[in-house]
Amino acid sequence: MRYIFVIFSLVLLTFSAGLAQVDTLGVDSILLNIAPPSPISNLTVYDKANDHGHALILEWTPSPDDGAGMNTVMLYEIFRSESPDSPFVNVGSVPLGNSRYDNIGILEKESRDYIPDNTDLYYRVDAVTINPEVRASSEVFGPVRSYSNWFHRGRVPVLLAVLIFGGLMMYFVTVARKGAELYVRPLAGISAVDDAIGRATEMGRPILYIFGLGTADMISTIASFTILSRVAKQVAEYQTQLIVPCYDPIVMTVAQEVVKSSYLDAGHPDAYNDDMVFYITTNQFAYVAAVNGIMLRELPATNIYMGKFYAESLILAETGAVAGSIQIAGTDEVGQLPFFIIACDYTLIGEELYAASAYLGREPIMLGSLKAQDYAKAAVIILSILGIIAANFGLTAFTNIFKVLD
Amino acid sequence: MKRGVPLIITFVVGTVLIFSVFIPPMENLGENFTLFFDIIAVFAFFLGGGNLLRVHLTKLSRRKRDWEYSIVTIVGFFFMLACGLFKIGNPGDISASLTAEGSWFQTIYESMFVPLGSTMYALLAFFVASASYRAFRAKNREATILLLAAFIILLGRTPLGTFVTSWIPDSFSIMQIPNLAIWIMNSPNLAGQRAIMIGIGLGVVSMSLRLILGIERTYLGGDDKL
Amino acid sequence: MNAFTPPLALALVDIGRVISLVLIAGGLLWLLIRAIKLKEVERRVIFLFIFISVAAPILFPTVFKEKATPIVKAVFDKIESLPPGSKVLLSYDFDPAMAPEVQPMADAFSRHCLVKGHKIVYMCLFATGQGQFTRTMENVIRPEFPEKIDGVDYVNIGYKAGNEGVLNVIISDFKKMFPTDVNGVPYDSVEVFKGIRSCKDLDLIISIGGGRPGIKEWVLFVGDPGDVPIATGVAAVVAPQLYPYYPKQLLGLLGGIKGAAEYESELVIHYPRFKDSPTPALLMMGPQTLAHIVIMAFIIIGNVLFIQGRRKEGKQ
Amino acid sequence: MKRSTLILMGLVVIVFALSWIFKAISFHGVEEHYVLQGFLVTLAAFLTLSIMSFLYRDNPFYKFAEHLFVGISAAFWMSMGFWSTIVGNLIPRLSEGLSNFFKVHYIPGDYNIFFYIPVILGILLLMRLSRNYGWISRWSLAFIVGTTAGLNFIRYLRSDFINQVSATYVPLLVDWQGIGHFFSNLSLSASGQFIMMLANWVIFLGVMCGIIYFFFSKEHTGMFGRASRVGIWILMITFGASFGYTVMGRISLLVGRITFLFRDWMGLNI
Repeated sequence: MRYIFVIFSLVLLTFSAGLAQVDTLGVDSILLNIAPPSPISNLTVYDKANDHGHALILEWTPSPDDGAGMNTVMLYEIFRSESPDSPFVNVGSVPLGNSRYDNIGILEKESRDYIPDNTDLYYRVDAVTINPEVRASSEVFGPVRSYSNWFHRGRVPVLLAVLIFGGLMMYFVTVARKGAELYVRPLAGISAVDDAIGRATEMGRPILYIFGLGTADMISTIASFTILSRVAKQVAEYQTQLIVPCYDPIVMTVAQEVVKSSYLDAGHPDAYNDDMVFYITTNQFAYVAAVNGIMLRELPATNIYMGKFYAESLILAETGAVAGSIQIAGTDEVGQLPFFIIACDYTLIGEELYAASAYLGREPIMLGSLKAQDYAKAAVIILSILGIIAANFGLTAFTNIFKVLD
Repeated sequence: MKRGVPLIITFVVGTVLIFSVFIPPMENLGENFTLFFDIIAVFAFFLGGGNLLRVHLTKLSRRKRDWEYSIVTIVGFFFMLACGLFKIGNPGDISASLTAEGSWFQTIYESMFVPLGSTMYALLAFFVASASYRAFRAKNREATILLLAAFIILLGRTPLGTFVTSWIPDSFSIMQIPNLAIWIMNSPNLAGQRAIMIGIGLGVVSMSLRLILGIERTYLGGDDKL
Repeated sequence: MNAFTPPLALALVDIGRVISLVLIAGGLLWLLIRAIKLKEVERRVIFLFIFISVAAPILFPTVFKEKATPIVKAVFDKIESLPPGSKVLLSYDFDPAMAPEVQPMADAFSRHCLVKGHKIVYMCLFATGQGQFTRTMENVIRPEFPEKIDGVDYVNIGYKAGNEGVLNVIISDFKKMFPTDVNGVPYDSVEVFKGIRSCKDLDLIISIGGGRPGIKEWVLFVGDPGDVPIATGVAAVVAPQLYPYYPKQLLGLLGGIKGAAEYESELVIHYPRFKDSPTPALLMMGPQTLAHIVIMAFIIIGNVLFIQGRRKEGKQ
Repeated sequence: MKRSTLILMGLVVIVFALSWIFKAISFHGVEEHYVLQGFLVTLAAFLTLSIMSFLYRDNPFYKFAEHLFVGISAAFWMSMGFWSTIVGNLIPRLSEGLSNFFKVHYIPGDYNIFFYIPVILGILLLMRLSRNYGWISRWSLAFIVGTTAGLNFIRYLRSDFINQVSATYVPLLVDWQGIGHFFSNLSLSASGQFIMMLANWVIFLGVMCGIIYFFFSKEHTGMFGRASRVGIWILMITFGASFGYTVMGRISLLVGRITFLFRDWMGLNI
């Protein structure tokens, strides 16, 4: 019922605004006869916490005429000024039923919406009826100032998490550097890579290495670079052929560098040429079409898919199966994991892909960071158990710790 | 210079961005940095285009296998590029939208780009079927679980699932395929997704830290020797 | 197919239905018998079956009734409960390849918002989403809502490169990223944008898509930090991984063509004026059902082969 | 080339030439450029069928479509990037003259000078083309990686990690009214108390076991090994379920293409 009334009034409002434009004298007489509403009360204005300044929050008790009678308040208009005497400027409005307005300024000084920091400001809120002429102004509130905060208090839990995790990592990296033996469980997908390269050599067929659609900034792509460097090193040693078609130009440049230095490390810098790693196109399906063609024409012995994959995962993996290649995949794209699991011989699941780069490096520092990750997981398990107990006994204080969304 | 400077850049940029989250006046920093990133990416596209041309021109000049098709790629590339950069056939002036109705760019997009892309994507329907036939076999316990879960969900997505199990009484209604399918999606499936996501979340966090601290540096390529 | 279709055509459709069903069922049975005799099915035969099972119900259409599941209903009810004039953002985060699955959702959302009198802001995170908006414009807004005015009832601000970077900006300032709409009208002159400074001022955001950038970015970069209600329509492939976000970070979700079909039928129930509007998703459920059955049949045939093969090995 | 191949190619050419003629006739009077429109629809159908022919085997038609696709798509993104990012976002902040030339709104600002940074980094990236100074491109790369590492670090910690953990806090007892009530109302009804509770228990234990599967630095033996085994089962259910759920979407895509062929190209009234 209330909405119908609102619609009706809005229609009237637009109608009257239209009339006003055509002829200012022709305003409907009903609209002129509205009695002024009661103003709002208890206006308070305060600085918005945890922000970079230039923002204030207004709160008030709504007008008694909010939602009743013909002098119903339609909206509240907010006015601001830098002194109580100079003219007030309308800075925004909210529909009826509201009792709060966040006056958030923008940073361009020329703009009307700019709110200066550390300056006395005065506010006023008008209760406006259907006829914009009929309104009631509140008392002026002020002076009030907007401040910039140097630290976001609401984000303390996140900062704590950052520090704890960073500390753990530093600790284990130092421990690992000192030479402590760290156990790491084997990953089938990683040991399969070595066998697959051997197989390609025996068959005299190339190895196809695919980054997927990741860009150079994605964590999965970066992990994939490390795996590629290992694969390339072995390929260089065995003198097998390597094909790396790329989707992203930046990934291509990096991959060229990675392969080049792997060939150098393996002692065969002359065997490297820039044609091994090449760009195709930055379009998902054009890229897939081209890679499919490569698979059926070059018949690689092994296809390695490491990185970010989307819908193309199954098209690639099934075409690879048709070509009779051994296929090893790894991705952190949860939606595509099922397809790789089903169509490939070995698959690194999510986090395993990142861990793989640490495995292959076998550098103690990398293994140290894995250990830190495991401790964080143990913390998750403990927190979950505590949390679930708390949740079941109605201890909301505990679960609220995690309400750090803003 | 070749390796030290990049490591310092990564460290500084990374740390500044992490701490900007806690310091409200710096909140816009991440925003601007991502704007920068897009601009850099456009330069990279030109790098890619250059490489593409190089690959196909080499293929053409050396008369490698299938060189004839490289002509198609090169012609297609230049034609589309000309249509796009010069807004050929665009009904408006220079400020008009690139994809305005009637421009050559939009016409090529609709009559070539769209059918090619969607057909390639549609091939998935066939591959989903061939993969199910080839790979869903009850070889061991894990494979059987995979197979059963997939089968129940498939059944639950069709009226057939409702039909074959509608006789089951209400007190055992979880055994009705549609209910079971929803239950699997909302419970074990959810648990699995969540476990993977927590793992990935941690992995990303730890990898990011390794990158910022300069522990992970393969992405920078070789050493100064090169 | 409409009320004036001559009886002969109707009979032909029935005959077609029967023939294709017999063809598929017979073929599958034959393959099953071959499987018992340990004969593998060739890949191309599977492809052919899929083609027939999809093509036949398109030629001879069949419509099934759909009932909205709670997760779909949640989105519908949200749009239904917002007061007229609310600001809804529809983001077309998909390309033509994904369109068959999600375009029906985009059109249904547009219909629903416009009929409720909401103001719509259209944008896209995929460059190619622009072209998809044109489809909605031509198929929904112009023919069904000729009275709605560009800039007043809806506005299209188009595409900006930058993936989540774009979201990162508009969460605090729309104008910075989109100084004008696609027609070059400055931000401040667009009626719809009155009172919208950032995403936080929107009443609802709906991302329609399935890839990256998409709904996940919307949740991480806008929904969570800005506390804005977000709903989505996605390709079936990403729907399961979005369940963890429901209902806390995502108020509802349409998964794949089935979700779209449910939404369409809900729309028709509440608004009889849409009875004759196209319902592509509902029509698409016929091929779906048949193709699902064929795929299940092939899983069974594959396992029959596997069991027979193992039995033979056991005997040797 | 074999004779049969030539005959086949000839046939295909004839079919599509005829299609062009028929489509042009059908568009006559409806569209202004009916010959062009007829060609475009025929071309789209030809490309659609060329890609589909890949299912049979690799062939010249597929190769043609593939190479064409690669060429136009590479140029597509270059044009898009140029107009929307360079002209749309960069030029309005750098030069008033260029803004006027491209007819975009110039955005004055005190910090616009900083927008030279990405331009410089972009040019450094292009140094990659130089044999001797290619290494400078690493600076831009370091900037990109540093930026995303910093952004990802916080984002994943907040949204993906902390939120997913807190979402696991599900009530293990649903509508609990005492143990007697629980047993007397025990049923396998989908909306019953037992099934609701079971769902939450599965979520909780499933997540725990799944996480245990991802432990790298502890041997998976004993109790730990058993939990990790359950973890992998849960993952398998997830993968199977996601696969089954996806099929629907894949079929829809094919429906889209086949509808195009039947309705837009062949002109069937469906």
